[in-house]
Amino acid sequence: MGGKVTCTLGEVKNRADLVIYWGGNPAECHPRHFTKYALMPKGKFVPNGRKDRTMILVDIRETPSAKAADIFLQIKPTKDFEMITVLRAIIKEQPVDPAIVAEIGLSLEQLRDLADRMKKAKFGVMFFGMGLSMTRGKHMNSAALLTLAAELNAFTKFVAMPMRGHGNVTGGDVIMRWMTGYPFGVNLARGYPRFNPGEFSTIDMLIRGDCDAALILGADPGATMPQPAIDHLARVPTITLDPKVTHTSRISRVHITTAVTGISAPGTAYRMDEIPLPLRPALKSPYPTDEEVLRRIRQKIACKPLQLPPTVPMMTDAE
Amino acid sequence: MELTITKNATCTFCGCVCDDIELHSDGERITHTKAACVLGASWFKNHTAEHLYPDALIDGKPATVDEAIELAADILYDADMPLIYGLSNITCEAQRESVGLAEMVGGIIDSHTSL
Amino acid sequence: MQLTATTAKTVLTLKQRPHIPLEAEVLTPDRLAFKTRDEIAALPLVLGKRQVRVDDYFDVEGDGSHELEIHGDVGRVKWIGRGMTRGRIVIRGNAGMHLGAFMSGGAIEVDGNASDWVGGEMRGGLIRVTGNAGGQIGAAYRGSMSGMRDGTILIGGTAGLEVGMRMKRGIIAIRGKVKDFAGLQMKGGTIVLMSGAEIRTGAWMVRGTIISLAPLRLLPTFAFTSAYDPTFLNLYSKCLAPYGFALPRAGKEGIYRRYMGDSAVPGKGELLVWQPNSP
Amino acid sequence: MRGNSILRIVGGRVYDPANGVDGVVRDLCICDGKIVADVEAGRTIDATGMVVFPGGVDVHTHVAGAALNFARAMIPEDHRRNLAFVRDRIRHGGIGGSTPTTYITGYLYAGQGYTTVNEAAVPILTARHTHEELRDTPIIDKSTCVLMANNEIVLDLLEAGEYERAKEVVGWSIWAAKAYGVKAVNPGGVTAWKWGKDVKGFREPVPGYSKVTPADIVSSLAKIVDELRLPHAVHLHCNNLGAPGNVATTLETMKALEGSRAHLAHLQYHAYGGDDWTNFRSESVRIAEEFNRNPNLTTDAGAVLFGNTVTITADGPWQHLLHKLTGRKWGNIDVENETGCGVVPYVYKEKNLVNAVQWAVGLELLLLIDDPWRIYLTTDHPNGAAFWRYPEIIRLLMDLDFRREQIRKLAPAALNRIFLPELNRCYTLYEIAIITSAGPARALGLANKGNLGVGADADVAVFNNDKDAAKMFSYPRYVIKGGEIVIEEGEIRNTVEGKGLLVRPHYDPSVEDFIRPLFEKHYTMSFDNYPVELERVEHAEVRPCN
Repeated sequence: MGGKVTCTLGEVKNRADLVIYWGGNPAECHPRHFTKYALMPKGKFVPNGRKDRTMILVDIRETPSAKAADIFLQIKPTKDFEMITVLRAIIKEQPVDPAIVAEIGLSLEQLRDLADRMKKAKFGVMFFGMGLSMTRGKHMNSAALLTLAAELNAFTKFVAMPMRGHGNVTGGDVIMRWMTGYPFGVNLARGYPRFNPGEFSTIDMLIRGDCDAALILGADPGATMPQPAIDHLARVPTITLDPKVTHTSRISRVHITTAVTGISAPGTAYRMDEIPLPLRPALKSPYPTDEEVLRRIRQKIACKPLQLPPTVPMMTDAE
Repeated sequence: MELTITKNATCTFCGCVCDDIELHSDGERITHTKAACVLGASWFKNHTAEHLYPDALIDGKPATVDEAIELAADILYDADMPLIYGLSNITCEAQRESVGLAEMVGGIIDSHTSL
Repeated sequence: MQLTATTAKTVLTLKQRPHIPLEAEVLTPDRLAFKTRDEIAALPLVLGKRQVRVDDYFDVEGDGSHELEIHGDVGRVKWIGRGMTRGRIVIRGNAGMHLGAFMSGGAIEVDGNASDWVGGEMRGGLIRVTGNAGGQIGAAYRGSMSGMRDGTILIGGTAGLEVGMRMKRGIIAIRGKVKDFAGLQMKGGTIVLMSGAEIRTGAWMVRGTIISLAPLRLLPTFAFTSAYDPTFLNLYSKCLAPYGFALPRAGKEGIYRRYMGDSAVPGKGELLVWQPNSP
Repeated sequence: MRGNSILRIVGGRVYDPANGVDGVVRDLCICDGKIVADVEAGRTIDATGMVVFPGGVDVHTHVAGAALNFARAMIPEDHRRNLAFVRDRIRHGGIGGSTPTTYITGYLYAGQGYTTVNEAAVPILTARHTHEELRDTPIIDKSTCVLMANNEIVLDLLEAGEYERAKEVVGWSIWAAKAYGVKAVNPGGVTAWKWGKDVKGFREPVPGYSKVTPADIVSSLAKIVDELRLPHAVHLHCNNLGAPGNVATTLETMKALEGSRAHLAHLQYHAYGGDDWTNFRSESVRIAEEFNRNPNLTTDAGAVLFGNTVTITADGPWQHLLHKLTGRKWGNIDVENETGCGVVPYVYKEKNLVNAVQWAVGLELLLLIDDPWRIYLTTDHPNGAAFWRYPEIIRLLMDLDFRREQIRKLAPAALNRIFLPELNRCYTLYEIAIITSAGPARALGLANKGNLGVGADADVAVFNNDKDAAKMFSYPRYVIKGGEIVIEEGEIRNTVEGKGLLVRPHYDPSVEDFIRPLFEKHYTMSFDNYPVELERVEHAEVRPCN
């Protein structure tokens, strides 16, 4: 897959004169994204803040975020990939079929205007949310947007960034990368890391019944995943670590209550732009931290006979 | 209870991870937040230092943390293909332990990113 | 003692369906050909974090040969035929993920369904599946520059997402309908869709040909160029006919409409969509 | 941390250039992690017939931090192509290849006798991340250089002619990042890249500024580093990296330094002639001649080896160009107010003219620069090749027949663009010990490294004396780190933890009152969360500035 052209949020604050939100509703889901980072603040090169920026929202429905937009482009559901692909063609002055473009829910003129604004921006940024990355096309929708952003650099400065949802999900990516070389879905069964989304990603694994035990922490799949996945979690021995007794706890063999990240557990968390920040807990928890529980589980296992990985030859693409 | 003020606290509710929050606490709960958004403020106020939940549960019944850790270790050790999943609302330090644990028990480790 | 591969078959019969996926990259004619029955029985498979033996999961009949027959539902057995260069594997039952990945020669036949990544990054040879297959057929693994570089994959039923992703050469023919992104970022080779596809067919393709006998929902970045009778289809017809994939010739019955794209890249791939003459 | 084992290595041929010892058979004694004059009892290692080197020191590498970690996620195909590392009783599992995972980085460095490395590019903003990764990089000691040549607070001060205050800011920043030295990457060019541009001329104002030029940034930072008395000179990645004809910029840069100390990083990438890719050629002779005349300078080769790798640099504009040239995937992160980074996978091919010239230039510089104490072995890992391929370069330097054989594999058209076929110099083991250990240790100002004298750190590598230098340096018989045997018979025996080396330069603490309001205006995190706490650096050793 392609790369990713991105930046830290301060670059957006200081420079961005075109801010595009795609498939996300920051007004409700990331309330300070507008005010602290991307839209309202006065920046070094956008001294008038909001006045110096154009904000465009692309979504399938009018959310409260639309009020903050200069231009709201409402598109038909599941047409994001088509729209981005058309924009890629337009910026290169390549032909597109207007009749099929119409299915996106926008006119060719609207798309041309958008492409034009993108090319004319001094510093453009696209933030994309789950409305893009979790709808039909999934990772290809994200890849499309990242590719468009990269290609716009032939004309001006342009970056893209996912609006990561849950707290420290970014930290998980970062740490798995340095420890295993891959950002998520890493199989360590053979003693070295292997990666193949779809094969080793949780929902697929659970639906196929590919694991025979589970440890869940910092998530509540019992409340959010499709039923067949939950059924498998209930079927196998599951361990849950959470500050509360969750839906997942209730289908688990073991639940351990832990201190709350950043409130009563110290440590580090990564912001969506991969900047690490220290946590400053204000309370003392009566419960141990996740870190401590995990360490103690490891200590317990370390007392058992060592399990070494299979000795079969490694699979490499080079063979 | 004495009021303590924590400055430059970091909110991990959403991916913005704002680190300019001021928290006032009475030792048991956070009574006041400054700079936090609505979501952040309710996140901070929703969690207290009270002992509201059992330390641990085994098969739905209260257990000690020691017992729970022991059983958790057995389960992961005995499994042929354990899965470790989540990693969103935990610290980097805990994430690092999770990867170490996954390696030790020969499992798969995954986060919300795969969704 | 010098062993020679016998002409007889090696037959593996699944004893029990594994409770989690079993990795069996050792099951190729190349690896089995010169082994005795007992040696084959002792070969390692990987079950999660455990190493097991072939005979923990299979009854083994016959010494090693270039002909491997597997009986039973091996839908959870991955990597069968990985990197094989010669010989034949016949699976009487469903096959698991990565069937024939990286293979460069020989043939695999599945009398049943197959899973994802059939012929992933294959270099040559033939894979034939009578039933349905999963996604990423003949595709590139994550990050790789190209998918299958040669060979033939024939699927009797339907197939999933990203068929032929980044393929460079070779043929994939699928009788049933396929899901989204067939021919994604295709660089060459041919995909034949006997029953068409869902959406985004040929997305971001650079070169190569996708032939569909059913109407396609096109991306706006494909442009109609001509309606014609592509003579090179004869060649494919000849090659595919023995397997029951007959391509109609333009003429009385209809014609092929040719589209070029994907202009987003911009690419010069072609989509040939069969348009029957209205009666 | 400190080794408590007592060791005597007997009968080895010792190469210890820091003390002028050139292949003398002598015993080496180790106690409490240090080289000592003599020991009683303890373990004896028989090194008869073997070669004893001070542990290797890498003056310039990219092994940890946001940019490298970004690259890791971008190249799963590279991970799969190379052999991974399987967990065993002692070792963690992980990925090898162009961007090894952290544990493996430590094992691989130690596995070729290296015990100290300098991570050459750290933004302050993500220094916390870099130190976390380095903590997970076992065995070796680690220092870091903090990126300053595109830091907008510093550039704005230089523009305003406030040199003294810029110096205070640099001093403060080094301590905030818990760094050891100062790195300058494409001075002014990365800032320009924030608008999609690059700097134009070395003596023309940086886009967005009216006065300050790359030359000003270079000379100011060199002077600042000298005045802060940092143990390591300014670590300089010159402007115009990789570009045809960049020899002019590099020569101008040497001039602009006006006698200040400087370390010119990966000089190979800055020694090209020609006007474009069609007449691209080596200018190593001109570069080496000028370099030889400037005793204030040190450098490292940044050599290239053929094969797959991934390029990672803070030089954003260059990476965009490389992406356009190769059509390979491209990653980029701009770091607010400080720097940027670009990532592009790359394959160096023997039959590619440009690549052939690059391959030759790295070796030419190593052979043409006459003082081995001033040029060090690097590949600008992973840019020129992965660091674990250093032994291949050593062989090319020591073995003339082998080198000629390799030259024959180049595209013939490359031969009249390079000087390598005419160079007959071969490195001695003594010189190899200088360019891999004693020299870089001296350049870094680490008197206790690259040194087998009494009182030095007991970081030692023992090699078989093999005719094939590549084999010899790939499989040390023993590696001792801080007095502990970490490699024995080529196998990892012990994964000790390494130290974090840093400095606390003198600066006026009140500079914080100047930085804070600017920071609050231009950054997006809290100022109080910005500096890395000292406890975050594992086994921190604060080295003196004098």
